[in-house]
Amino acid sequence: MSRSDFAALLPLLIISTTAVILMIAIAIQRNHKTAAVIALGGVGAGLGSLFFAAPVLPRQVTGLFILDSYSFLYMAILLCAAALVLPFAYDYLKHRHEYREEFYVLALLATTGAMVLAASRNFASFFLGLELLSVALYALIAYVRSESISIEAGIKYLVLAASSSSILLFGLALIYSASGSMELSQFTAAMTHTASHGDSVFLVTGLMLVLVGIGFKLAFVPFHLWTPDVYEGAPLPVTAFIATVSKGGVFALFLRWFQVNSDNRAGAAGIVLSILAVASMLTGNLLALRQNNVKRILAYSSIAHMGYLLVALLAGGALGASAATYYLMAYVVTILGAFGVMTVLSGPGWEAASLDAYRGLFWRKPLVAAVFTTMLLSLAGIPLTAGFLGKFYVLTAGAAESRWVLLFTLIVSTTIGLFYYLRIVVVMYARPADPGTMSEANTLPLPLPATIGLAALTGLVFLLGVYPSLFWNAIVAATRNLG
Amino acid sequence: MLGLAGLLTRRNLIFTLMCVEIMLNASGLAFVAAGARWAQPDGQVMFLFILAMAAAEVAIGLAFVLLFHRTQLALDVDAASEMRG
Amino acid sequence: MTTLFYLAGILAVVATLFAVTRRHAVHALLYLIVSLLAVAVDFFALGAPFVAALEVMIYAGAIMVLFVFVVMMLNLAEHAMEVERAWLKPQSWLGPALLALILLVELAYGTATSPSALSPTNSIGPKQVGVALFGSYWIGVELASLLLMAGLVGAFHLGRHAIAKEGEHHVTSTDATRTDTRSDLVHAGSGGTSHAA
Amino acid sequence: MILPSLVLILIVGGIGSWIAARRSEVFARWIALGSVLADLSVCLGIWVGHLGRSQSTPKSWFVAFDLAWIPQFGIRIHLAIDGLSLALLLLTYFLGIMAILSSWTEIDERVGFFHFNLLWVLAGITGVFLAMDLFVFYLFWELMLVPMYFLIGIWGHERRIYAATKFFLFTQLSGLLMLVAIIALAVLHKQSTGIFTFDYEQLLETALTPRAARLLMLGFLVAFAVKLPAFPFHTWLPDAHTEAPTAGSVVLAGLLLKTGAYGMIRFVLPLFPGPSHELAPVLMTFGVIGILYGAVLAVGQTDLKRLVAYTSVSHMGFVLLGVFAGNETALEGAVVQMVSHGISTGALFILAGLLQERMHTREISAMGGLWETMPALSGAGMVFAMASLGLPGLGDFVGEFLVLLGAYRANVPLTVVATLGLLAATLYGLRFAVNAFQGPNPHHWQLPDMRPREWAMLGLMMACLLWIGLYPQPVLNSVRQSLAVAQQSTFPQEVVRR
Amino acid sequence: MLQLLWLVVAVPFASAALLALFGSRLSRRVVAIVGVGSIGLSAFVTLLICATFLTSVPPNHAYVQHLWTWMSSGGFQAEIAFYLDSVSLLMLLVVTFVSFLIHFYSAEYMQDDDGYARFFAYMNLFVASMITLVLAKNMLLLYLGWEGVGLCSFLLIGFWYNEPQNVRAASKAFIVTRFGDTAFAVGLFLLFTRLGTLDIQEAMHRAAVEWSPGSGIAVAAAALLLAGAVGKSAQLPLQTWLPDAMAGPTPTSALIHAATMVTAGVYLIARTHVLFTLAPHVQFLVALIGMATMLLAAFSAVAQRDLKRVLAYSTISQIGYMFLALGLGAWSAAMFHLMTHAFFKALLFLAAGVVIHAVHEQDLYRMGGLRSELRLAFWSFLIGGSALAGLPLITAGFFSKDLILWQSWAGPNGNAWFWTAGMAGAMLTSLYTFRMILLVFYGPTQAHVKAHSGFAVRVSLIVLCFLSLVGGYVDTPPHFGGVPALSNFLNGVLPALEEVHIGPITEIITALCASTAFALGLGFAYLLFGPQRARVPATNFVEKLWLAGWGFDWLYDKLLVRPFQWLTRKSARELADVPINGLALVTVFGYQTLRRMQTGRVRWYATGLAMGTVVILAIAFFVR
Repeated sequence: MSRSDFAALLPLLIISTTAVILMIAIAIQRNHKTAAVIALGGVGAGLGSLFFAAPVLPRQVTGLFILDSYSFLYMAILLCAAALVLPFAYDYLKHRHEYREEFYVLALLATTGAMVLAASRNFASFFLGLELLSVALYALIAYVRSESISIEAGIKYLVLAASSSSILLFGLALIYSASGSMELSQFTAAMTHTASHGDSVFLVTGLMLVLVGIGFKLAFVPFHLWTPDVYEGAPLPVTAFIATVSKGGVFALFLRWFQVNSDNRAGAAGIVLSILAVASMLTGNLLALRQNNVKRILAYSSIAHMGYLLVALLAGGALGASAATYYLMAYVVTILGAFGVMTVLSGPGWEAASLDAYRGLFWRKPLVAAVFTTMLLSLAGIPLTAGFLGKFYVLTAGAAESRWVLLFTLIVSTTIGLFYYLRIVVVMYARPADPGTMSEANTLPLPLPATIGLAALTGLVFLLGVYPSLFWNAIVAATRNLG
Repeated sequence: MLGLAGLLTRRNLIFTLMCVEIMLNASGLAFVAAGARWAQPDGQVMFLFILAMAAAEVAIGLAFVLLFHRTQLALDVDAASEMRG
Repeated sequence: MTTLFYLAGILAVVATLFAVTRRHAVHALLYLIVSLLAVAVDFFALGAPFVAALEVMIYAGAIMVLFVFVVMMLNLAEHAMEVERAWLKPQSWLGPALLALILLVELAYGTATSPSALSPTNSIGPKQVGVALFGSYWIGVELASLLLMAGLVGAFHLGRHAIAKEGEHHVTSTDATRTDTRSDLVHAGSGGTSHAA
Repeated sequence: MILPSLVLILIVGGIGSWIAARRSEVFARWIALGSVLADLSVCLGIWVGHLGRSQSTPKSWFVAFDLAWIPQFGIRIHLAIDGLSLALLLLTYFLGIMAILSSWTEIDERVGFFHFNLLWVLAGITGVFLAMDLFVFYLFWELMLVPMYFLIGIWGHERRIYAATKFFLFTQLSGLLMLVAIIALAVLHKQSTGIFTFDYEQLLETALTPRAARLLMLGFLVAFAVKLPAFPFHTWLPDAHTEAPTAGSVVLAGLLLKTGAYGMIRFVLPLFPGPSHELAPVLMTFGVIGILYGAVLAVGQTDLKRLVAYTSVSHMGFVLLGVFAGNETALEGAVVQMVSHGISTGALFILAGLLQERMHTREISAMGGLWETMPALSGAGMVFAMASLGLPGLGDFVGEFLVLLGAYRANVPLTVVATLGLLAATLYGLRFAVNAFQGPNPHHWQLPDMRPREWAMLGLMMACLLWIGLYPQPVLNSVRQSLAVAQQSTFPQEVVRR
Repeated sequence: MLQLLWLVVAVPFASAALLALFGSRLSRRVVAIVGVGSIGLSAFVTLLICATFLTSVPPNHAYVQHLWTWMSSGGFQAEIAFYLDSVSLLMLLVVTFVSFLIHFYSAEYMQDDDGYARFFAYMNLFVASMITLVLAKNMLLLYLGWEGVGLCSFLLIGFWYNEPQNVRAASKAFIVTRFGDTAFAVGLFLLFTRLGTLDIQEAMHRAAVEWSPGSGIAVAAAALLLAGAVGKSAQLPLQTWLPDAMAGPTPTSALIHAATMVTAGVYLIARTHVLFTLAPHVQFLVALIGMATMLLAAFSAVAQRDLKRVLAYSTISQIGYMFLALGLGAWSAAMFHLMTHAFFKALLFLAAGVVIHAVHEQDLYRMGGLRSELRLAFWSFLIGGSALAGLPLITAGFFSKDLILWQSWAGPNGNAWFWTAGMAGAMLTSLYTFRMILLVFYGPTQAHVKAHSGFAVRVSLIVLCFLSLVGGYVDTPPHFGGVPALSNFLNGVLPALEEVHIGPITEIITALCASTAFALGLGFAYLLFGPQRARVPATNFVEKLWLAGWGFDWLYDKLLVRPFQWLTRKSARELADVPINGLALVTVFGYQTLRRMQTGRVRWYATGLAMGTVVILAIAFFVR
């Protein structure tokens, strides 16, 4: 292993090492603040090391990793997301009677898993990254053990994720058995196939099973059933984590190895993916239509957003990957902001998940409400926010490749989606129904770390929405050699 | 397949976990078989990783079993349907 | 070799079938162990003796013991059997079985239309596996250890007495890990696998 | 820098008045008023400066502004103003002032946020009228929706949420279709020329297959038809107009609807001359259906604002008819109709607002004989009702007449049917004027008549209507050149019969 | 002097605006001075202009005053420009002078009304619009005036807005005339599209050159204009609004619904006579309409109980005469009758106003014996009525009507039917006129006089009496002096009628017949309604039918009003919303279906996973 290999792996190493250090630190002395600072420091160092390691790119380390600008870009996104989740988690845990420190260990491990996914090029690293992410998430979801819904969510996630993993593994085994190679590039190769005969049946079957596994993680319809329950049951920071880091990591891999281009559009996978995209967009938005739990709404909306991402991916071409990446970036920032607001509004022992908790928010906390509105509008894709440009890029990518059916579905479902985002907004701007009920939240001052985080996210949402060139060039550079 | 069927059928959480194990094992078997086909050790390596993952999985899974048993005094997975809709 | 493979395969399937359908957890577990052993034989037949050994030791040994332990500890009463019987009515398993059958057919179709994946192969010994493991897959090993660490920490956190609920222990208390059965079990499980690594 | 400053003044003014409202509400109102006035004076300045300009140079903007924004997609902040934009901008600021004045006493809670939204809507509208980059156009197009949504959703009447949501969903869905069409157009342009651009002038030269052109045109058209609103897409309008606060109704009816017509003139006709020509008879038919349908429904309404809202549907049918009639007369008539409808309907909404402020009801049946107690207000109501029913001498007549005159040349039967709209207009106009202000006063209303502020507002609007009604030439002259471009691209064979 | 023409319009407009805006703050005196004075000024200027016009005839016998370009767009150009020729001058004189007199009368008559300023504002606006109509150089400006007078008519009928039936009558008038206006507007489109201009003279010129007589286009154009004229002039089938319009103040009825506005249709047809000449069928239709209206309205007038309604039907009937004349091509005769009619009908209305004011009663059967107490009114009625009925030689009405009757026989389009009908009409006219006079002024006294008229009223009445008597001498037939001054004056614009049917019936016979008809009517009236007869309102079916104006209202109500009301009621709840709501319902249904999938059970979720796998595998296998 050369120095540059080491340098290239540095981000991964730093994060995992931080996890270990943190565990040792916990063993020595339990301190919430210290733990949080260590974790944040580790993530910060990881981010820094990205720049440090950038000159050695692109680099293939052993057979497992490919470290290039693309994986680094995604690592950066993941690390940023993690860095932003942590302050919210800190505030959140501060109000909980619970051992808090392990949270950071698990979060760091999960982040590592996601980063591994972003960089992997082999079945083994794919699988290990995925499982690292999943296993850490099992515990994170049920982290607040006093909540029965958390446990329930944990169990559901565990059982389903393990099942989907085994399906995925079976698929991997099939592909391996058909091709004799454990390279992830087999996916790309397999996508050109239709199940005609011979090995290609193995390949296609395997690919479909892999798609089930990935689809489960990204919550494509019909593998989405877990999403709302887990989102609802998991503690808010964990929900945010699932929505951003977990999905981001899996998507990074998905995007890289499931590149759709003119060669493989006719393949079975392309068609299946198109169907999944349409189903996800419609189902997600429909399901969110009349929910009364904001977490569930965001869960369902995440299904739809994954559908949009799939559209970008299916558009393929030079634009598709860039558009998908940009969209993901926008989505991560936005959804973090949304969950951040929810975290900020949650009090000790309860979460601001019910729609009623937001009634008249604007008249109590105008700034928080404005931030939340911004996030919701960004999710809905209203101009000047990140979400709009994301959607714009997706549409452009789709139009460039003439994926009209997908685009049309996207538009229709976006409109449906608008309805429930607006519902939340309406509730926020409505007159407070009963001023007495919300007095607890009224008195709660805004915690500093979360405030900083929210400010940063709001800034990012607007920056992404108004001046995309800043990021777009980097994204294009990173994704150029993919498509 | 059987594991999956079991997963769908059994309501006892322990059985559910067992079924998951069966499925994982089957995947492992598939990997080893594939590795054997190409005469590569990679399949077995994969199996090892699967093994490790299964262990971790079971550890957390059983922790859940205990936790769940403690809160619900039963192992009925269908009882864990507080959240729906 | 092939005969052995198929014999053991059939045994594995039958045993798994029993494992899934038995009402008593311990019985089911025992069937499962049989099934795992049969799979180990399969591994052997496929020319993977090292993995076969591991299957026996870790799967059949460690992990299943873990299950048994939990089952025993929870001390499922007899009435649970009645409940199980009620839960296992035809209408409750018919659908899933059907679904599984369809999936099986599809996979079988896939397999049947392709050339047989099974061909007599030369055996791959522990050495080759070890070389691969610590050669090209060393990072994988590290990741697996991280994975186990995640499992460990998670299980440790979840299995701990829920202090928050009782509210007896304040969060600042650096409560020493209670060496109860559960954490032992966790250690046993992870210990076994790390040994394998 | 003049053009971006038009938008910026409003945006900054909006934020300013939001902040200022924490100290003093009156101050916030003045800030809002001041910023709109500033814009108005800027526009007037441009107008005066270019009034005498010769019309020989087509397609040259009075003022333009161009700044690269997202170079990867060739998106530029390209703003430009010509006669058409200018006329509509003047209308925008005029009605903006009216909207602020009309909410002077009506809105008494969250004043700052109200003006913030109001000014941002105006900013969005300004942008729509200025943008010469299709992406930027879409941006502003959407930008004006959100604050409008808040205006309706927060300060509206009883069913405000329903109305606001309906409004938003309708416009958003159609807007997204337009966005796709815009993008597709840009992509096609790129495929044929290799240049990625959203610039209006460059996209004008895109070569399109007839099929592509038709589809893209429909994408644009749907957005504009919803906003206009043309017949089958109009159902958001009565709800939104009825539930919005007065200022919201004024801006909605007076300005937002105009953006739809503007879009048709500016984009649909020049960008897709072929399909526009093809579809013109269909669209004219829809226009005529809208005229009659809106009028008939207006007659049947019991809610004053709803009645006025349906008259808008009817009037906008004239605009649609005029835009696609394909000759200069009709097109210019459509623009005059846009301007004067903005004023007359705006005034009717203000009147309805004044009545509601005094009576706390909008039901026509609860009114009657108001002349007795509020002669001035009732007189004003009579004037605007007459304008709305197309009395010659007031603005709407000029527009409607020119539209019909032009449309007659294109399609006789349709025009004859459309003329029946004038008859139906009589019915709703009288229903408004007679049932509210005349007849006995069964409820014994004793209400204060107009205050000086209200007088000034309505008087000014009356004067404007009279001016347009008797001397619309300045408006016609200033928009002629812009319209000629649109008209000649689509209907080149339509030579004026002499 | 002719340059002052614009003042004739501008002064009433200005004073209307002034009174509308500030009227409520001005004293009644000031209002009266402004309101009446402005019209007086107008009339004065008109007089000056008339003098100039007569003394130094402008080139082409017409004077054009161009003010500004109204609108100009894509080849279409309309100007705010006035056109003065002999016809418009005649109209202008009639309008300004009659208006002035009626204003003068109203200054006193409306003294006690709350809406004094409002009244004068409306009236001034009306005069301004009417003058615009008369002077308009192009059709569009004419249309502006046309609609303007319609508006004022509406406003004035509903002047006492507190009475629901007044408001209803006003709306009815507006809507019914709007029917005609709509057709008129279409006519304008047609004319412009085919002729490329709306300038009246230019258009007529082009039409004469480009269109062949009897061509479809000419017929269409003429028919459309006719529809407009029919609406405004309350001819069949749009006559129903006028009787109801009597709800307005009496001076309004005198000015708008008798003397000026309702004759605008006649003016319009006279103005565009070229078109009608080109479309003989339509012209014949004009005559038919005129004849039918004249007779039907006359019958209705016989049965009316309301004093003003009698006059209203009489107005309809007289305009029918004018239409008859127009239809026969006797343009000058129509204008002549228009002028005389303006005088005597204004007189009758004003006198009726005095009566109504005096007894606060409009029902003929509740009046009677007012001869001695309301001497001036009685004489006015007598003179006006005689003029209306055509008392030979000494009244204006005789000459004008005689001219029409003669030309209905002698004109190129005339025939015996028209002539006979005209005679019958004359007889009926005489009948209802004297019925009215007999019922009001003779017989037992039933109502008591509560108020007496003052100076202004008296002066107005006397002047009008004078005009009603001598107004006819401007155009006397050959046998009665033979000074066709008016016809000659108008001939520059309106072609004279050549007399072709001079056969057994000569003009003198016609005049004798007309006189006989007058006498017959008078006789019947005396027999049927004389002071010796019991005063019982009509009860039999025919009379009821007449009373109800031949049931047109009933018919329209059933045929148009009710279906339309039904339509609006039905459609008030947005139909176009149905598909939208359906879509929303489908969406919600989708939501609920999908939501049911989220059972919260792990096993179900796992099933979902399995099913998904099955499905996508199936897709992958079967889609190639």
